[in-house]
Amino acid sequence: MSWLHIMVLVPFLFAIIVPVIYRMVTPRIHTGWFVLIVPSVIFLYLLKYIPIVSNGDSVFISVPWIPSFGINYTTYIDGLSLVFGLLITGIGALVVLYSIYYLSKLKESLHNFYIYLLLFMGAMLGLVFSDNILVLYVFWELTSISSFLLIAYWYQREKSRYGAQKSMNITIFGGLAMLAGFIMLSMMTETFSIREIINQTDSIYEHSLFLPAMILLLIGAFTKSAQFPFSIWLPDAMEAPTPISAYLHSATMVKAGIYLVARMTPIFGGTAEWFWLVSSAGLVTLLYGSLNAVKQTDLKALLAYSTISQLGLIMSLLGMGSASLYYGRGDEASMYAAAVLAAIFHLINHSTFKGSLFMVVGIIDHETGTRDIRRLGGLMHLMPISFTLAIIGGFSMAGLPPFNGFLSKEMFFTAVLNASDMSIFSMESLGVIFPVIAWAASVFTFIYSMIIIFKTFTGKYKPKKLEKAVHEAPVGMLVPPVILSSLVIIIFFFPNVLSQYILKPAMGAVLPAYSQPGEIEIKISAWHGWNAELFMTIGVVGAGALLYLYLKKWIGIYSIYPYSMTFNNFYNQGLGKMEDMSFSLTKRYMTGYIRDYFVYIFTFLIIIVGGSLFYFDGAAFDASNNAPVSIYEGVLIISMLTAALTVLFSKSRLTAIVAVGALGYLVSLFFVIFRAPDLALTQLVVETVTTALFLLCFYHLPEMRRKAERVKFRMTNLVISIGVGAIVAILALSANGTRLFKPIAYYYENSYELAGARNIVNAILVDFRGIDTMLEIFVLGIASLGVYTLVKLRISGRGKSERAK
Amino acid sequence: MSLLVGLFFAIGTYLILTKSLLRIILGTSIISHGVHLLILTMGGLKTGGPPLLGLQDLPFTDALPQALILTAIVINFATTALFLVLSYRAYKVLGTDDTDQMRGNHDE
Amino acid sequence: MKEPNDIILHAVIKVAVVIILTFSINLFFSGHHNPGGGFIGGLGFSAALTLLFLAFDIETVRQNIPVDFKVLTAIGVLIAVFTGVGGIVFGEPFLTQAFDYFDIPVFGKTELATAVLFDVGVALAVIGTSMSIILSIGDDH
Amino acid sequence: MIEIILMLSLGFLALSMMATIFRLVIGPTIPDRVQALDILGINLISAVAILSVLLKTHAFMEVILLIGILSFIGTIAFARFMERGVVIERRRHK
Amino acid sequence: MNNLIIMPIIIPLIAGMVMVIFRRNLKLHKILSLIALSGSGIIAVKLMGENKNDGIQTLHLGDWKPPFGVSMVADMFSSMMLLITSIVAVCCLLYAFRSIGEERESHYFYPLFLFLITGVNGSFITGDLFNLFVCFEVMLISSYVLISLGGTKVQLRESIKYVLTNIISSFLFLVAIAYIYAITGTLNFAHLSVRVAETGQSGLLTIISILLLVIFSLKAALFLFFWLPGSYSAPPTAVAAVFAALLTKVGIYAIFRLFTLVFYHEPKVTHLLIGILGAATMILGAIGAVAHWDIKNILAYNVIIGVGFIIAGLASFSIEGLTGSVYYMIHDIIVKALIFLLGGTIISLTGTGKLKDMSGLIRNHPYLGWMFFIAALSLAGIPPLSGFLGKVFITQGTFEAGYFWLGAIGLLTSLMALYSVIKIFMNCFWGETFLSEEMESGTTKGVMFPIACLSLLTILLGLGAEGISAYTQLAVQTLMNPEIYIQAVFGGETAP
Repeated sequence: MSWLHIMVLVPFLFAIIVPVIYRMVTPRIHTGWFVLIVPSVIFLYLLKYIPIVSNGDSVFISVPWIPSFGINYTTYIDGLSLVFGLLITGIGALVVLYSIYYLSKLKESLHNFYIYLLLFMGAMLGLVFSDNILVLYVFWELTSISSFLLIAYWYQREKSRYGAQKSMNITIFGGLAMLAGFIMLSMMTETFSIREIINQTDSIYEHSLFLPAMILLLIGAFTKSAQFPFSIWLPDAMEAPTPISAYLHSATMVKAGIYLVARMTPIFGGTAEWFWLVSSAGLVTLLYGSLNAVKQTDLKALLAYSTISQLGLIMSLLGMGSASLYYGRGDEASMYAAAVLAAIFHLINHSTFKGSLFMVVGIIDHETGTRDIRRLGGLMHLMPISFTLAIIGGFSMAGLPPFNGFLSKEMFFTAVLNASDMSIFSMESLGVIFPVIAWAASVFTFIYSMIIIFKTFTGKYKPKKLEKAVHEAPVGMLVPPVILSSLVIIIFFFPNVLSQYILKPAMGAVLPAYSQPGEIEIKISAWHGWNAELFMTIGVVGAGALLYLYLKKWIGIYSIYPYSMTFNNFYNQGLGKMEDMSFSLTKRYMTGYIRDYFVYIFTFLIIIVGGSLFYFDGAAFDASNNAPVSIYEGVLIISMLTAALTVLFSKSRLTAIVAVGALGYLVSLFFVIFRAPDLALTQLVVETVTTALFLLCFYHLPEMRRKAERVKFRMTNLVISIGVGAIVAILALSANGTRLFKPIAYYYENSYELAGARNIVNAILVDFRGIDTMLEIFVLGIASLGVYTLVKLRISGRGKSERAK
Repeated sequence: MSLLVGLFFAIGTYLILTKSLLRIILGTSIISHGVHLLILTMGGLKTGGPPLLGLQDLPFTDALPQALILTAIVINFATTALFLVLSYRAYKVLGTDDTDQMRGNHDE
Repeated sequence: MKEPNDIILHAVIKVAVVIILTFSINLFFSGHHNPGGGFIGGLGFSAALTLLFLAFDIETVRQNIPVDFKVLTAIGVLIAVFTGVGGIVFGEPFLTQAFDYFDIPVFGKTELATAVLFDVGVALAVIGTSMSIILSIGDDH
Repeated sequence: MIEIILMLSLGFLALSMMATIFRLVIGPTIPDRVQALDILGINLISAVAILSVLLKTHAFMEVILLIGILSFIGTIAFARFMERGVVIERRRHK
Repeated sequence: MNNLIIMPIIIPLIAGMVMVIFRRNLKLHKILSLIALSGSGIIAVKLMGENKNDGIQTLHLGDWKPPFGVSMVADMFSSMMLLITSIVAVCCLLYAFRSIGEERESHYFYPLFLFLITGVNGSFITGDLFNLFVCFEVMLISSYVLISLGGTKVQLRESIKYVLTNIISSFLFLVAIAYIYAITGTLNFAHLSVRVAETGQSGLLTIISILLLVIFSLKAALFLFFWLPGSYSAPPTAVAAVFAALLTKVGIYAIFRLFTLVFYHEPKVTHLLIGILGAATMILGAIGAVAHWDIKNILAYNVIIGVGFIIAGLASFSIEGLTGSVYYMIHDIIVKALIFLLGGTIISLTGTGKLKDMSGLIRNHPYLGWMFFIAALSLAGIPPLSGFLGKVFITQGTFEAGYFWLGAIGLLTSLMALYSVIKIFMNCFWGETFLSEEMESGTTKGVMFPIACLSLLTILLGLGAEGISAYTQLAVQTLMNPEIYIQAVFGGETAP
């Protein structure tokens, strides 16, 4: 176990002691201060890997977990996981700091909050550093669970619970799909290690499971990253406390899907299916998110949709970048490889500006008591710092200079333009869609960014609609967004530092061809001449500004689209319908009526066994083993049948009982004929006692009411009973005709020598199969206890028990 | 014999599928006879003398099925006794021997 | 209800019970070589007891035979199990029965088998069971 | 010769049994049925006895005795039941 | 020869009978039952050790040669089942100490509980078809008594259904035994296997194996589970938990034993049928679980889902699938007991099983709530809890057998299972708290310990799956290679 493993485990371990700390310090110090140590330490620790990784090296340390099945807790650090690790801990530290001021130390149950948070942090770190796909899956589900808990942090609220359940349903569904994909992957390659799978990539292209595995994995990734149409959980997840939204639902957890796609690109990338699935899902999501974001009135919902849209952007970049693998190396390969770089770059940028925006929205919520755009406005003068932060974040998101969003947006345009020129994967005809969608989505991105900034901070201040007197947030709450905003600007001015040390190693992890430094030269620059990208940006700004100004005129279009056609509605209706239908279905067959159950059981028996009889043609009649029937036996049989039929048709209890008794006696006579004296004895006595019991128990009951049952009822009974009888008889005849072996019973004929007994049956009972007899009297004993307790013990009603007499 | 057993099963099954608890129990009784006869049949019928050594020199019938039936009879007796008392109590407590009225509420 | 007059019944049954008891003991011991054995013997025994209960009433019989039949069942099962455990004690597999022939005065050459002990357990258990079932139900009315 | 007679008597016994069962089934009163059951027991005893002779075995002696005992007990139980309405009394003299 | 094997049967048996003799001394009952169950647990551990070192352990009762006497066989699979049975039984017993009430205690509750375990243990170790029937009956008749112990209306009503269903299935079992005896002339599993293999599994034998499958399906609640929801909701919590954990598993065990040891020659028919049944069971179970808003019902349907899922592993009939099944079975026994105990505790706290009538319990019972959460996750096979590995391997097994639909259904139903139990969690523990501690109709005092033990176990089994991997692999190896079993039973001699 190396330090690296311990670093992943530290959050979990710390989560265990959080309640203790909470109990010790609560009224005096905010628990968050202690928790803050964890991400900070890990962040600092991870920094030391930057030089290693930027040299093109990677770190691989394995600790056995379930080595028998090849499941090992393997940590693997390369550029990609390092980027994520830094994001998780870096943003994590800021979020913890922010939460210290956001959540009251007196009113909230902070220990729960921080336990969940640490759980999530650990899970996320484990996810990105894990090389074993099953271990990755373990952490993957843990993130879903901790997200569930965090969303429902205010569990008293109905909406929180709803959102939590929704996110859980969808992400766990995705997780299961991904698990299936992983299993297929390991079946193809006989290993659970991602690195080994990558080494075998060539051999699995032709495998029939290749495509299913890919699709299943992508379902997992798309659900986690809220790609269309699985995105519906993300807006509802905004019921979580804002620090959580900033952390999980914009910066880290939703990027786990991105991570997965990036991780799997070396395996699946370079194929048309992967290219199309990833990039088209990304583009559709990009458009869908940006379109929907514009119509939102809740600031967090707006940010949620913007997150969806941005995730789509990153996803599509990864998809386009995967084309690079098709070419391997060379100019074209590096052209598309730039898309991957852009994806990772935007990933970081998005974390910075979106994190900061979430925090600003949290501040607004905290200070005004609402996030509803319609009730906000004119906060510019009251909250100047927040306003500045919002401008930085918003402009960056809109893709304006001098903020980092501009750079990655430009690179995105480059990528789509490159993609549209592609000559593979049928892009010749369909490629033109890419830039169009990208541009349109960017326009809407611009619009909603403006809405965040200007609808809240400019316009008229509406104090009447607010519950509190508004003022600027405490310093502590402002520090984290300020740090993030400064990063937004710093990255704009020094993108190549980031590129050199972090982005390129990460790209190397996605595209193994570029895993060594110096393989490719991509320079990120703010100015690259009057090219198509720039014109696109200018167009975005122009069209966006126009549309924003006349927002009121066209916003009505949104209401045309009926709610009933949204996926959200499908989910809700589907869930409701599923419960209702399940209930009615279950109720239909689980009638609680024992006859129905027997009808099922016997019908099933007839169908299955009868069916297999037919299928195997197993009925084999062989009369040679059948004993001849003498007259006397014939009479006996007829008597027995008469008795049995009497039971069937008798109207009185007594007759029926007596007839069964008579039947029993006749059977014992049969035993005599078949040379079984012991049986005859036993049968006689048992029959007597049984009949006596019948009489004792049932004589005092009123006469049977023979209700005229419907013909259908009787016919069903008749058919089923004949079926059962026939099957038993046919099988008996066949079995009787197919005696394949000599029974083992010949052995017992030496019972006198072996067991000192002349009565073979008795010898078998007490000696050869003594255990049967032992257990048989045991059963008898239990039955007598049962009869006793049934008669004596009568606990009436529920709970409070009182003994009758 | 096999046919007889089949008939026993058919009659027993029919009884089990009726509504009256008593008839159901009687049905199980008849089936149990059927089962015992079946085991005996499957052991081979009338192929020898009683499984007692020293009586005669004939080959013996297969003694194992007889032992099995004995065990089965006893176990069946225990079960039937318990079931009888159970249904008797159920009749007393629930006030009916009609299984149709023993459905019970689903949400209980 | 008129006062019962059971003199004949009582007289007959007292004799019959003894006969049946003897017969059932015979059945029990003959079981090793002839039809019969623990189960039938036990049932016969309990049939005799049932006759007693029929002729007299539960309380009276209980006073004269102060046995808790459930305990009797338990003891019977335990005896059966312990004959098996005996095998373990002697390093044999569970339920290994032993038998041998001894010359006992009066009886002559007699076979003594642990299987008989096992059967005693069976018989006791059967007596206990059947009686406690009958009594439980009889008690209920 | 003896075999034929035995077979014949078996046949008669069977007929008798059928008749008894008929009585058992149609009743109409309980004493009728009890009687029938008792006769059935006796029939059984005879049948087993004849069968033993036929099979040349004394393995079924116990069976015969047992049937006798059971039928005895059964008759007494029924008699008691008809007299008192209860088979086993809890306590006779209060 | 190894007399240890019989111990798990006779220890609880003797202890229970001693308790019957000393009926009034309830303290003795408690102590003895604890000793007996832990004793059989220790023996199971010992057996596992011997299995690992010396292979399959056998005991030919009465020292009769294999096919003639009854053989008891403890292979790794059985021994593991024995151990896990003891563990779960001890936990439920501890729960019963605090919850079952003096009336039931003085009416032979503890002896009956032990007898139930006797039957279960017996079914796990017997090597003989008819003895399996007898052991089943021991188990069933104890369960009849336990389920009706108390004689409340619901109990009587549901136990009638339960008893009747099982009586029928027992009859059918005897019928099948008769057929098998007629055809093969033997009852010993190993001998059966030899003889079936010798002639090839003819059509008739396959039909009879299918008949046996139907019978065990009734017991295992595989597809024919109609009796289950009602009867598992009637008895007291501790009993319901043991039922949920063990009874269906015995049926499953029997299916495993037969279809890996004897009837393994026609997997394209029998095992496919098993798979279809498993799939149908999972689907119907999942539908039932989502449908209800009542704790007991939801949990009962979850038992059914579990059955279907374990069976899916057998259907695949591959090493992976069986490994998964073994893991999942162990997991399922533990977690089903756990969640039934939790559900029962909730019901005793709130006095109702209806989800809509409860809310916000977590404020006063955080530990209960979190353990329920863990149990719920574990139930659905969420990693790293105990169900995870089983789920992975069963899915892989079904995939490798080409039954992709089966694996997919398994995964989807596990999602639905999760949904149904999380529904309980959200409605019962979350939301506004309106039930103050004084208003509760029960308490959690004393019952938390067994629950905590089982929760811990499910976590440990997940994280420490490696710890038992050597054992599961051995178990699977035996299941996949009938020769090992046969060899052990006959001790090298050829079967007659």
